[in-house]
Amino acid sequence: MSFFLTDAEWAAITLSLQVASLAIAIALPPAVLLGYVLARWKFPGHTLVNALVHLPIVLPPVVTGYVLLILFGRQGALGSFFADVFGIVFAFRWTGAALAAGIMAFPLIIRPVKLSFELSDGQLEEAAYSLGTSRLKTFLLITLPLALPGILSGAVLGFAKAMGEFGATITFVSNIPGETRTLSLALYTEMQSLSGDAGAIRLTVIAIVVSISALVLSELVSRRLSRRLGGQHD
Amino acid sequence: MSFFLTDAEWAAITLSLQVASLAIAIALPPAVLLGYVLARWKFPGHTLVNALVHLPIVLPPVVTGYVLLILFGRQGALGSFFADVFGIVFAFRWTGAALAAGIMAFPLIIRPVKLSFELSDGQLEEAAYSLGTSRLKTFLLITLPLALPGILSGAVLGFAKAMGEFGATITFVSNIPGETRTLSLALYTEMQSLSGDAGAIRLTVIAIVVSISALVLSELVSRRLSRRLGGQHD
Amino acid sequence: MIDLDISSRVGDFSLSAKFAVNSGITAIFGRSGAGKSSLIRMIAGLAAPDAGRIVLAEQVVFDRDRSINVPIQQRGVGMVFQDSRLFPHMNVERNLLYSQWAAGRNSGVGLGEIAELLGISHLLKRRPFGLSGGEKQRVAIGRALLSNPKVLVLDEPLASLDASRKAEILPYLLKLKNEFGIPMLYVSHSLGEIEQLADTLVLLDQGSVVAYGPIAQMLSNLELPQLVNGPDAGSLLFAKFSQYDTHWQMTEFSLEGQKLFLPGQLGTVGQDARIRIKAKDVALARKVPEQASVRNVLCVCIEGITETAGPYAEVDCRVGEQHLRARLTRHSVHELQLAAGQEVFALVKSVALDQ
Amino acid sequence: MIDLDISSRVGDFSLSAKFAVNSGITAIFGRSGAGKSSLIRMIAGLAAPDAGRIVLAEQVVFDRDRSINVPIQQRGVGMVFQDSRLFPHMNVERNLLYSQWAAGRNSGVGLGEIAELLGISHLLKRRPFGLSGGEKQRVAIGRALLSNPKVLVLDEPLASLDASRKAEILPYLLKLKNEFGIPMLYVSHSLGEIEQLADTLVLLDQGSVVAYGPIAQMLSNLELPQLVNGPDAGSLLFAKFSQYDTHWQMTEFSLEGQKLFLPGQLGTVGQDARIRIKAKDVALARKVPEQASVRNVLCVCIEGITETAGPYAEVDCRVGEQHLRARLTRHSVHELQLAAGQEVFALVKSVALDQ
Amino acid sequence: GGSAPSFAQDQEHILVFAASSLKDVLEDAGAKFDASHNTKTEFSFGGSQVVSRHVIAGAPADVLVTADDAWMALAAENGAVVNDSVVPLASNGLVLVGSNTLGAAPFELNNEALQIALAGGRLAIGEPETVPVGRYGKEALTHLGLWRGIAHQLAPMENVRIALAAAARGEVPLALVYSSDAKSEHGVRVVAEIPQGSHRTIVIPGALTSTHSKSSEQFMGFLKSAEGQAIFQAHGFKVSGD
Ligand SMILES: Nc1ncnc2c1ncn2[C@@H]1O[C@H](COP(=O)(O)OP(=O)(O)OP(=O)(O)O)[C@@H](O)[C@H]1O
Ligand SMILES: Nc1ncnc2c1ncn2[C@@H]1O[C@H](COP(=O)(O)OP(=O)(O)OP(=O)(O)O)[C@@H](O)[C@H]1O
Ligand SMILES: [Mg+2]
Ligand SMILES: [Mg+2]
Repeated sequence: MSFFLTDAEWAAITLSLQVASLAIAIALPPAVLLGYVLARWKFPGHTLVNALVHLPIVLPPVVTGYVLLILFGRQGALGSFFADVFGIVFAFRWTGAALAAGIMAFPLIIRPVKLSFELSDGQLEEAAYSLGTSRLKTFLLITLPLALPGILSGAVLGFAKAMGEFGATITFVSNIPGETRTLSLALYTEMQSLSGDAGAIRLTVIAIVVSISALVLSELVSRRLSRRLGGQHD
Repeated sequence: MSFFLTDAEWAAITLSLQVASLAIAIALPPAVLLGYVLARWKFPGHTLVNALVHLPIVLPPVVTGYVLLILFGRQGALGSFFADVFGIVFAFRWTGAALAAGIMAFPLIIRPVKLSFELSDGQLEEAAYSLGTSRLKTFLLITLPLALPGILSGAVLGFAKAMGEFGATITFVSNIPGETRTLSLALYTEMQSLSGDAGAIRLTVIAIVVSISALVLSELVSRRLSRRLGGQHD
Repeated sequence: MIDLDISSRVGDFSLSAKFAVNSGITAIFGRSGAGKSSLIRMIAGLAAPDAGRIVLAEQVVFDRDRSINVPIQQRGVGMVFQDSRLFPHMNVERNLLYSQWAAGRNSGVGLGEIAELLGISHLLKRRPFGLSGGEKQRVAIGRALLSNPKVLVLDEPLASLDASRKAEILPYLLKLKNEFGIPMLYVSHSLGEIEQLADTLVLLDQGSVVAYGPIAQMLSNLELPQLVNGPDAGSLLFAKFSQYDTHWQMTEFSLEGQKLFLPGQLGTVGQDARIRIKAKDVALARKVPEQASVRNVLCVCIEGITETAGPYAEVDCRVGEQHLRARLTRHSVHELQLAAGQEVFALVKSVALDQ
Repeated sequence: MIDLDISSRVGDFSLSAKFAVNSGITAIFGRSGAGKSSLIRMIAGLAAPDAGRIVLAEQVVFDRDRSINVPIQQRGVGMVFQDSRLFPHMNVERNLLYSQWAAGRNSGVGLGEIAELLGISHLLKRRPFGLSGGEKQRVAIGRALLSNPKVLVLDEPLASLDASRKAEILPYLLKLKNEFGIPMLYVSHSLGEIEQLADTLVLLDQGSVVAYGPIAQMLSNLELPQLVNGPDAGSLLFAKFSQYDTHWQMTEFSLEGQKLFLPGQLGTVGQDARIRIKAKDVALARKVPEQASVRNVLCVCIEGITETAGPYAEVDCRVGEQHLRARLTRHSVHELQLAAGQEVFALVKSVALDQ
Repeated sequence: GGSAPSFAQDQEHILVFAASSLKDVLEDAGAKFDASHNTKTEFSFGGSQVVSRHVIAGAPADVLVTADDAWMALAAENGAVVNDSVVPLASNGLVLVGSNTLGAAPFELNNEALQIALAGGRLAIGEPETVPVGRYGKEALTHLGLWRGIAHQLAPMENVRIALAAAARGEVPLALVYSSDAKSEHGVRVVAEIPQGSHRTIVIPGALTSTHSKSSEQFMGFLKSAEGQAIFQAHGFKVSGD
């Protein structure tokens, strides 16, 4: 492949995959937990939280990116906290791109997750309780595996979003080659060129091929996992 | 309210709601159909179609917008077809904004929809067949209502996306006050201006309030509908 | 009604069935896992066999060789599933009337009548969620009945019902057969139900049809008792209604020239009746007992005695043209010195008879 | 074992129950929709009553006034649900062993033994999807048994099983009670099962406990027959094993100084036994019949005769200290001129007895 | 970051934050500079607002180049760029281009001619409030007394590239773009020049950031050198020597 792809393109591809994977790793656990809470618990403000979860897609990505820049920038409250305590810097780093992509993907992940927790009716959990497993264990052994199709569905959707994320990313971590210039940003940059569409079209094709391959792969993996753990369809 | 909101803001709000509603109306029926097909039918290329559906979120919105401009512009193949045959013009019109938002929302709608078709196991359809209803009627009377939680979940997610859509919209139909300047575009415009953050913050608050209200409302409506038609939880 | 010869394989389980039965009620009987549900799914059109053909009510609905596979909607099969499969998003009434408003079928019987019979009138406005197990099953039965089926297929419909509810519904199913002429396929593991309902019995074991035939013949089949669990084996006798005594509320039947008394008014003069007598309810005596409450004493002729390895002996007797089986202990057979060819008296406590 | 006084309301349905029962097997009996499942859900801790208290095995597990509500995990209740509720994402073996690997519970019985008994050894590697109705229920029973419960709660566990499978599992449940001393709550609508299993009977009707008490007492309760559907009413008699005749394979019991014969070897010398005799299986005679296969002739004393509106009369008899009921036709009562105080002979065909 | 592709170790990296509209010219200059220096010049492109905000927020940039004065001034105000390093690198003019597909022809710039040329269509322009080319365009059209007549016939675009593309494809009959842009797109032709005096001079300011590296000073020098200015000229920009 690297015969046909330039170094810069190759860098953008690996960076995109890396960013999207980290984004999902960051966003999935809280999405699953919050999805469960929203699906199964009733509490005051439930509907509000449910709506607030959608904020990252309701606002223009630039706004989200800007808010991230303010919060997680070098001078930002959270940014300096993470830098001082964990030594993690987000600003203008690929980790920041992953953070942005994860946050933008969050609402997309949580919806199918929540849905699949809603659709299972708790009867199997009752059986598990009666067999002596605690709430936590039951969640891990019964509820979670049964919600797997939804979790994987959300993860695939979120992964796609993370691959394509652009507005929040460029606003938060800029468009630095090799560090934050993902395939999406590279494509955007190429589109700014006045010297013709060739580069942009080339990158569009690359972005499509890479993303679709990644999606097909994740779809296959998730279908297999689903079949193994979910067992609804043998 | 109009005491406190400027005319331009007011116009952007109503336009956003109008655009998002039309976007959902455009995107929902094909998403439901394709979701059903992908969930229940096996055919060669299934996995590929499944992945291709994600294209609008995998690519940077500007690319999608640009492609829309090429296809649905006055000179575009589809654009001139719609203009000649149906008298519908998309270019630089709010209908175009709705088209862009609908296309961007499509992948977000189809995922939960597909998921909920996957999760119902066809046993109730068997019962309906045995009672004499055709495949189509069974789909409409049994399958569809039972998938309602997923359809509504997808619709809410899609609506949120449509409210926030920005990149494809500005690229395709530009940023014309009163015609295509939705809340998102207004907010973007405000954010980019040199004249300070005050206007941007004001618009951000407006965007959040409007979107969250719309989401809370749609959540309430969908929960009620779900309860009435789905009946899983009484 | 049904003529089939099919074979099919799912996982480790293979099913092969070949039988032909006429109208009336056909019972499919077999142990758990024998393949009863699988078989009726193929008959109804919910699954396709790997090979073979199915003829249902004179119509070839499936033929692998000729690539015929009539869809379930056109087979006119009303199904009651083992799990009730009510539509959760409709109330009980909408469920019951589903095939009327959704498929435009019109049933000869009314909603009110069925709901009353099944004891679900008070549930009409409820959703299936929260109904008790038996309530769900009753609604499912009602829904199938109201779909005006050409053939009714029931998969253990009464298993979750209490005896008195069962006793109420059984006669109704009989009435459906007799008055509306709806043939039925009835899956059950209760020989009691089957004896009361069925005209034909198909015996399934480990995926194969072991035997099938008219119920009376099947019930006096010697191999049957082992398969169908001893205590329920018995004989079916055909008798004629002769008169009803209103004071004592007893019905007199004539059976091969002899008299049988059953409590209750059980028919009209000249009508045919079938009377089931469990082998274990029949005692034999060489003399007619005096001053005993045993009302029914039939003069029978011993045809043969089969001693089992256990404590029992099966004594086959003839009453005129019909057969009656008695199950005694070997000890009794020995004490009474019973032997084939003897004329003895069969004692049946009247109330031990069922119709 | 259980002492409760609770009330609850869901929708239109209100349940109120107050009873105390001791260890052994307690049957909860009632018609479909009577509230059986609702009641045991509260006892198990799956639902909370609106008011009242529940004491389970000496522990207060629920008390509304003192805000006690022990979670189900700590109640030690093994449940078999009306719908089997197997975990679809685990194979049968993982399902069976769930409480061992997931909750660290250790049962005294082994997987192999249970699987063998329930006839599911060949299914261990299968997923629940595709199991037949009865297979699922057997796995569910096994899963509960293997969870080492303090109390076993079974909601119509045998309804979907065939008679021979039932007949195999019932003694095993008895064994669990006798050998492991596991108390059970057993929901059933089959009086036959209950009579064979239960020590105590709780009768539920339309959400209220109509009566409860020791099974023998309940079965000779006059109101019971109407509730429990006529044909199954009967008496329970306590007898002692006296000897076994190996040649004829007959067991002799002594009942209040008289003899009773049952086929098969049914115990060891001196052991207590309980014998169930259906009222409809008892005939009365003023003379001992001669040369008849009726082995069991008990000398009884008529205590009272209740004529019903129908063709029947219930005749209550005393055998020593115990009660035996016979159901005759009014006609027979009249013909034999039976009356309270008379000494008569109760004829019970030996094989009509069950243990 | 662990993801950065490996370059020769001894090369020095220069990171330039620049307005997207300068992509072609700056990449050209960067390549020529690298060829004669042991450097690797890289660019992060975005809107002028985005890149200047990033530099203010402490982005690891060495050089900032914006498409107009205002955003550079903001960066200078915030001390993000070295104040006395701010220099105009080139300047630009404005033109109206017409769509070749719609058969555009040059015209005299007045209200009537403009309306005729638009023929009911829209004028693509950079967003007048935010995008520099839009801001200059609005200033010029206002000055020429044309703004009121077409204010509701605009198609404000997010960047000049899209405006140009819209004209090239015939989606709009006219677009107002930099004169430097007009050269590279074959689908359009210049139909009217906007007089220089109708708007402030369009300068392309460049500056060293407060955290710039040594070799970036050389790069800035290169851009101001005759060789650098020639590159700007070749891409259609005006340079001070003109
Ligand atoms: N998909 C499958 N894969 C493997 N075996 C299967 C599958 N589906 C059904 N079987 C097996 O086929 C056999 C017959 O099942 P079926 O449901 O027809 O039994 P049944 O006679 O209706 O039993 P029950 O009385 O318990 O309902 C069972 O042993 C079951 O495990
Ligand atoms: N959520 C609810 N709303 C209204 N009524 C309910 C609800 N849940 C249960 N019921 C009613 O409570 C009654 C008792 O139900 P339950 O399941 O306890 O009956 P059951 O005795 O177990 O019957 P079966 O033998 O048929 O299983 C039923 O009539 C049922 O309709
Ligand atoms: Mg079955
Ligand atoms: Mg129940």
